[in-house]
Amino acid sequence: MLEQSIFYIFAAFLIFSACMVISVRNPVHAALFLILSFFCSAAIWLILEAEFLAIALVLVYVGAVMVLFLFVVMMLDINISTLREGFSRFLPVGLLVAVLMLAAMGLIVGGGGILSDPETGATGAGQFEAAAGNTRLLGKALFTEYIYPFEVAGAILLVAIIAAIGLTMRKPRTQRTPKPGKQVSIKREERVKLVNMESE
Amino acid sequence: MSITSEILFVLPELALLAFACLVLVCDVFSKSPNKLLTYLLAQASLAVVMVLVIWLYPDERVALFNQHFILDPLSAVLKVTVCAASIVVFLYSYHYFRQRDLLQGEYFVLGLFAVLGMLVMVSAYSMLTVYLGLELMSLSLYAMVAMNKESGTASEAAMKYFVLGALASGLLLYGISILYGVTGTIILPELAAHLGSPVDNRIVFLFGLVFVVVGIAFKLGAVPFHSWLPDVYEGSPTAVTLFLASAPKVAAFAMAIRLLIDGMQPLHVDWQGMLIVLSLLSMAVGNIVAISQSNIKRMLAYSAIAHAGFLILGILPGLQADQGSTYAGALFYVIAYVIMSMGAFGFIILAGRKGHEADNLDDYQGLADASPWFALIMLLFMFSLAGVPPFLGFWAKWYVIKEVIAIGHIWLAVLAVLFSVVGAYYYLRVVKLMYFDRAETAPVIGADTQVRVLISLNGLAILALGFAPGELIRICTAVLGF
Amino acid sequence: MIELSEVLILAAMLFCISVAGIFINRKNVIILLMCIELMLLSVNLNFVAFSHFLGDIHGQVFVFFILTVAAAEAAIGLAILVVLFRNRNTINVVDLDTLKG
Amino acid sequence: MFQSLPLLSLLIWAPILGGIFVLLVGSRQRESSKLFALVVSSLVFLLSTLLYFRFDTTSVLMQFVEYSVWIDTFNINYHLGVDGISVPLILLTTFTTVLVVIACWVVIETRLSQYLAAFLILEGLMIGVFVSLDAILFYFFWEAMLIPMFLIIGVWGGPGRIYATIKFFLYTFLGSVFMLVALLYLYSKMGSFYIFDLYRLPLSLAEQKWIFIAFLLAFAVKIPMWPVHTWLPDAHVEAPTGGSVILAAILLKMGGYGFIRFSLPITPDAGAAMAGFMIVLSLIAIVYIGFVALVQQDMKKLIAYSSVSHMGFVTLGFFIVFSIMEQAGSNADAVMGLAGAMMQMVSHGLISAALFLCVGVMYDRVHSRQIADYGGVANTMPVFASFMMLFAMANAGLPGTSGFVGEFLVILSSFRANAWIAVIAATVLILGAAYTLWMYKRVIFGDVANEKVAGLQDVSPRETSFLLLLAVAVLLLGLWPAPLFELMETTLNQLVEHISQSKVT
Amino acid sequence: MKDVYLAIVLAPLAGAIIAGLGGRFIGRSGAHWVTIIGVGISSVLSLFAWKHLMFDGGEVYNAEIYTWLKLGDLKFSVGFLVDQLSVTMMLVVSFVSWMIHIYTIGYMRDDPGYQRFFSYISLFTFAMLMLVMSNNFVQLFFGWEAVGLVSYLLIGFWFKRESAIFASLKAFIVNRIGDFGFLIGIAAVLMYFNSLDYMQVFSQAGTLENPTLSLIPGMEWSVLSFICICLFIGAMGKSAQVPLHVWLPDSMEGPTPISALIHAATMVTAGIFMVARMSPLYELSETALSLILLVGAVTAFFMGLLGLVQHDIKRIIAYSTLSQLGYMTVALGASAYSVAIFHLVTHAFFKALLFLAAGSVIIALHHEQDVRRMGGLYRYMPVTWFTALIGSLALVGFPLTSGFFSKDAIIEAVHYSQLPFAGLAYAAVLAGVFITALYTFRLFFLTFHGEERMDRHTWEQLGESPGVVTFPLFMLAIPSLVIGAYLVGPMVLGDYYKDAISVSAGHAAWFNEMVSHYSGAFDILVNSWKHAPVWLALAGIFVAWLCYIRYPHWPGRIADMSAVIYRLFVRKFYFDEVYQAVFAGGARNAGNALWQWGDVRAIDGFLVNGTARAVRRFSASIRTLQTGYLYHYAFAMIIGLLLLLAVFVHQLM
Repeated sequence: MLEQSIFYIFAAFLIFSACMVISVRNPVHAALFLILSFFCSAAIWLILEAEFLAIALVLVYVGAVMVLFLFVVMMLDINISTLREGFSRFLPVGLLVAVLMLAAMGLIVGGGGILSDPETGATGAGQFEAAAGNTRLLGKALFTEYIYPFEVAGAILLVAIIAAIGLTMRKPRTQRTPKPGKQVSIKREERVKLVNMESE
Repeated sequence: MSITSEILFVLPELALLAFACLVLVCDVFSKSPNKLLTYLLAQASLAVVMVLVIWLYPDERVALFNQHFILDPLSAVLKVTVCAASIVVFLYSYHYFRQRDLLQGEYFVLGLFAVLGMLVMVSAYSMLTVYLGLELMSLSLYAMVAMNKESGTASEAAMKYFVLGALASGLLLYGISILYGVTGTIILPELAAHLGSPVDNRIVFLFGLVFVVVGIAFKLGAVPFHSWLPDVYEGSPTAVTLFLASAPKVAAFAMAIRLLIDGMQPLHVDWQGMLIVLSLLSMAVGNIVAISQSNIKRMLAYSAIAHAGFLILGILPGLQADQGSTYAGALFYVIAYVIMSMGAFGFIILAGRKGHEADNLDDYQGLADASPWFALIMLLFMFSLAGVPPFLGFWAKWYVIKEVIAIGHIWLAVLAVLFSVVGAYYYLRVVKLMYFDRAETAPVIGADTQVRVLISLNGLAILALGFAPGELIRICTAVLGF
Repeated sequence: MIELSEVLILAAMLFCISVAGIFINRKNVIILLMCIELMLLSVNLNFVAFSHFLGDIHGQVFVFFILTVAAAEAAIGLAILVVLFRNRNTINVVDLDTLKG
Repeated sequence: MFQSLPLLSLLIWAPILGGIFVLLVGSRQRESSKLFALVVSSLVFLLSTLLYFRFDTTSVLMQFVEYSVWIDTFNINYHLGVDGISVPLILLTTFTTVLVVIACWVVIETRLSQYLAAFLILEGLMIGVFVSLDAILFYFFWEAMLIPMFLIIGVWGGPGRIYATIKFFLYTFLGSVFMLVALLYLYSKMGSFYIFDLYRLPLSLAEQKWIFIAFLLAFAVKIPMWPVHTWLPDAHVEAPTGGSVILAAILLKMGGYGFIRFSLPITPDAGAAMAGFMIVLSLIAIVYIGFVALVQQDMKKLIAYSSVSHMGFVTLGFFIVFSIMEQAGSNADAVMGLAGAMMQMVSHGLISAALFLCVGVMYDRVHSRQIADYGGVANTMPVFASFMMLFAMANAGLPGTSGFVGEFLVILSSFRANAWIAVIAATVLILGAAYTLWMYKRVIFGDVANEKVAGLQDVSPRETSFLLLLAVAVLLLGLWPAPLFELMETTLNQLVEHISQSKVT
Repeated sequence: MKDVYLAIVLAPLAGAIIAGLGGRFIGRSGAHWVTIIGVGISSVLSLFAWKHLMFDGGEVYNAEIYTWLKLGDLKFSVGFLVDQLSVTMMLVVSFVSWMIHIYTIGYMRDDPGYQRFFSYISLFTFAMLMLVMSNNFVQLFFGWEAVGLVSYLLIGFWFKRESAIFASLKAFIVNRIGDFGFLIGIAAVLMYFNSLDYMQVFSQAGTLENPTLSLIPGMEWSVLSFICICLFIGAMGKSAQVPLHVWLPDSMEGPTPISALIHAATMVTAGIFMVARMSPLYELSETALSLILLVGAVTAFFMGLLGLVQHDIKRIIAYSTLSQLGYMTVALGASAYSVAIFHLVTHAFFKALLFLAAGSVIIALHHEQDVRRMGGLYRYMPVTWFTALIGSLALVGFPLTSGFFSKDAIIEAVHYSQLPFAGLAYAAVLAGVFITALYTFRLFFLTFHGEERMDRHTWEQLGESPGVVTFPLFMLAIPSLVIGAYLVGPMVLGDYYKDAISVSAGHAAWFNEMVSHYSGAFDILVNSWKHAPVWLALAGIFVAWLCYIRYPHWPGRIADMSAVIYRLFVRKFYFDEVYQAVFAGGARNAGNALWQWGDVRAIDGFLVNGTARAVRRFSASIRTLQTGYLYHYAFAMIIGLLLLLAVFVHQLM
């Protein structure tokens, strides 16, 4: 029961902050609300026995990704006032579609009976291997069963690095700048070539 | 099988990864402004990978790495296609960027990573590897689109591509999560086994399936998940457009095959219905909208949408070898399309030069007078894309329609050919511009010899394959026998 | 005890909010990137919930990969954003309409 | 020495290779490329006459058969052969190409080598259509043909050429894709594309009807039947003379050939069921188009419309066969309709080619095709006027010319089907004469109408040569058509025998 | 004999080809020599053939020359049937043609198209001989159309003249209307007899007396009547019977020799010949015979009336030709085929004579053809005057002349006919005699007698025509005078034709009656005053004398008094106007309507271009859906997702 109420509280916060993310006009605020939603989810994940992931979420997302976001938001000198214009006529239709979609999804995922395996059933939680902790299980799977995807994920990160650098790095200046030191130390032989020609 | 022996089978991917890193390092330390070393190394790596793939050509299906990886003849063929297409693309790209003083070593590095992503997708046997391969490819491509940092349209295109791509992969992931939730597995054959047993929550499967199909449709560029495609094709540097239009199609096709057929063949009837809708919409919208385009890249983009429709049509039969209908038509189609579209986009590169992108249809006016040979080559591409014999494109359409008829959807075949007639119109328009119109200033072909030779070979290949498609058809049918 | 369907509905809501965010927002591209993060979060929630209720660790492994990819995605997205801003001096979604038709 | 020659392959590939050769080397060698093209086309014509001389008219089998595997996966083969239906059309093709090459000799100024190449390639493809025994091979040539024709009209055509050529392409393309679907459907039932396998395939009536309609769309557009004929006047008007000639002489015949090679034998029951419909369409073409032709102001358009009207006889001849068999029960009577239709195809090939060449001769001098721009040409071009008189009369179906034979036989046999059909069809006697001769009168007769006409030069030896060739052919076939019928008879008998048997299971 | 017959046919053809293709090389005299020799050969050989058949007891020749076309059991050949009927025609045709060839030398002396002309008339001779010698329908049709072609070419010979080329086109098309019926007839013959060979058809004719066919549901027609009527429609076209007569007067636009040859003596009688040739068929259909009788009577009477008001010398003779053709047709209707042919023969001579005489006048007056500008020519052109007089008398049927015998026989035959309309026809032919006399002598008096109304310049140069012109006049005048008396016995009442013409017993009343009265040509002559026609003819001549010699102002007054009728006559019963408006105009309007509304608007405008336009518009409009806005794209994707969900998932719920 307690578990459930905690879940509901965080769920409510999560929904609220998600709504705020998409509706506030100031991107900085949005980012902050996004951080809030990450926290809430992390909490819910804890309830769902995904301890390592919950921590990772906070560390990786809040600690790195969101900071990156904030950094970019700050760095780009965005004129907030132009962003302050309201939503358009499109909003009601958009919301309607979102609600419709939610209804469509809710009808199915909320209907229960998703888990087809009669042993685990839809009602009770399955059991992880009791002996091992979550992190250990995860780590073991990751480095044995998932070694191939793991490598690919590494490549993805590498791509992200290359791409980010490649895109944001400006070209080195190619303009020619005079180098007085070299200019001064030039010798005559290097610039003038004497050629003997027969007279005609 | 131990990991060390398994590694042998992923040798191409590993080699590519290693090469990519090598190219990266070389690029960083290379001072040369024309990046020749980077380029040659990249080409060499693709060639090596191709050789490795062929060397490792499997005689049976081998599932490795806890079934995250599959090596089967299909994957080998697709990998070869991907590598070959990429080699051609790199050749064009090198010419293109050098001519415009936009050469960046990262381009080739990212390109190699994109190819790696495609190889992963082609060989994916679990939903996770499909996803990772997809992301590896997509992320590289997003960055490649934005590679021309000075161009506003390129960055706009990249942004759109990125946002919509992320949305699509989000949808795909959601579908995957549902499928995982229902079956408890992310391994495709296990998924198929689950789906094969009678279940009472079929509706949830379908729910997940819809999201997966959307993800596939996005990558293929099927209507209504196509909207990124024209903008991205138009906005990207032509060399990148050429890339987007070639190898990733193969990967997307592989993704569709892996997910729908390896993973969800039991839901054949259901995804067939969805694909029918998608393919009809794609053929209709693609062909019709292409008519009113004035930018050739955009026009070809819409034509790509239409071709995606046809490709999807070819996937419809699924794998019912016992009934004599397979998706071999789609396989043939995708290979044929890659060859043709490389020609068509390559031609835009050929016709353009620095300061003149030749991406307007009107730029082709009077080309037949100025350079009859290349106009002829373009004519081959256009008629081939329109599906007129004696070119490769005809056999592609022919094969797909044959399979569609074999599964009894004759009305679908009729609609498909009708749309291809509509489509013929805009291909003819290009021919018309080149041959029937006169330009005040004759267009000049400014490309170097390599590109000239390449495009000529490409055109002749289309003609030759049009006359002798038998071997390719045989390969396409043979690899499905596993 | 939490029901599976409760979590799934929560995830679905989150998903819909993020999707709505993508097509309602017409001002700021950064918000779009955030919406994408939100969407991946909802998917992760799904996976975690399934993993929990199935008693199967693979779901969590998947989440791990998604987190990785999401981070990479964010990096590239922001990089593109920066390039875009440098070229256009705007990140207004409405202004991204030179390519159309 | 000729016994082992792969004659049909030679006929297909010799012109194509010749065309490619001209294309590659010709742009700098204007004169020699002309000569080369003439030599190639003449050689091909001579080769094709071998077909005639070595054809065994008593055999019902395909002759000169060549077979090799093309795409083994789907049992698609490079399978060639000819029978009494195809030989006349092949001869017509090779003959006409020679004429076209001569006709363009000095007239085409731009890109001559490409022009010649297009025609040579076209020739090979057209022969390919007539000799293919594999449905896909047939389709392959059938469609490929569109490309050179598209270019010929588009590059060397008149001011409205772009509209015309795109219309031509899309119209015919639209028609043929349905045929492709039908062929693939047949394959899905039969597992073979060999035409004679398809003949043997039992089909239900409903299937036959659908297949028939699909074929109809392809062939009706090509031949062309009312109401899908409107591409033809445009294409003809805009095409260069050679294009018009080939279009009228051969391309239209493809539709007829398709009917007789595919529609009739593959779907005989549907043919019987829909014969009434087809006959009505044919009659509409004959009469309606006759009236339309009457009021044309453009000579080429007029001849184009007259082609539509004349091709109405071809379809009429094909489909009265069913009514005759139904009524009289005698196959022998039905053969006459088919033979008449075949004759009409050959003869129309010659006559319309001749008329288009005549218009071309005038166009080259005056650069107008409008009837109103002429008048009194006979004063300045008497020899030409005589030639054109002959062809005009042939077009009007005067006995003694080839134009008469086909129409005559079709009318005679259509009377067996229904007297009314004959009555309506026979109106061509009046209408044909009216539109042809009215045009002739306005163009050739009368006093010299304007300075351009006054300054006309009579036909040159080159022009005389092709007009004379055609005149001889037209008269020969008119006065002694027996050899042609001897050529076709066995095949047609066999065909009628075949279609008289129901395929419904 | 085969070679002889072949030579008869081919000699003119060879002449035509040489003169036509080689005209430039052989020159003018070469052209006329080669053609005259060609036709001369066939003339002489025809005479020989005639003799062979008539006197030497030669066999009727019926054989094929070569197979034109063969399909299964069906064989279409080119072959000759030379029997008494055809040999007569051959003789007439080749002889008249020969004379006209000679005459042409003079008439066309100054024409630039000299060689062409000779080529045409030789070609005509060939075609006409093919027609009459044919032993089957195909060849008949070939000759039938070929003579039409040459007629077309010759009417439009002076192709610079608008009126000439119009007339030629009209002639061809009107003839084609006839041929239309003819072809249907042939088709019916083939269907019911399964052969197109005369002998095979005739031998089966009896079997078809009863079968019927139904063209309009509910109406059963006798097959034979249908065939006969269809064939007769062809004859109506060729022999210019009402209502297909309109082309013949206009055909006078051609040079006079061909008016004589084609439009008087030979081609126009092809229809008469054809019906006679088909007598075994026609004898079995009273319906057809009645129709023929009616058409002939109408033509004979009404066309004669029109001759009264014409002013063109050739047109007057043309209307008389129409009228005389009507007589022949009436004879056919009365089953008096032999009489019809008899009249055909005599008419060929005297009408050719009249035309040539008229031509002679025209030459003398420098191509003036209006009788109002002639007069008193007998002083200057005695030979022409004399021969024209003989021709005129023959035409009106004056006793002793050939026309007397033939026309009288027709009137007699009609008198005894039992068919419906026979009474009417009898009245018409009797009245026709008076009218014929009236217009013939009107012409004669106006031309040769009375005031000299030509202009002064012409008058000064008046003179007799040269020998090449007058020689044929003489040559034709002789038969015009004597041939009737010579032939009336054997041809009408004897068994001249043997089996070539068959008359059924039921229709032979006239024959029996006439045979019972007959006692030799001289006897007829002596008793001629007992016959009404002779008096009618004399009355006609007298009235003509009154009106045009004695009281020249009368005609004008009469015209004023009966203005309406006069106008009706002058406008030729408005046939041309009505045809022009209804058929020519109608066809053109129909063509325009079908073209503009059917092809241009409905098919091309709406269906073809309309589709293209719709696609293009649709394209342009859905193109705008691609707005370029990210949110729209995302929205579209979500909508797509929702739709897929709705369709494929929720249908299960």
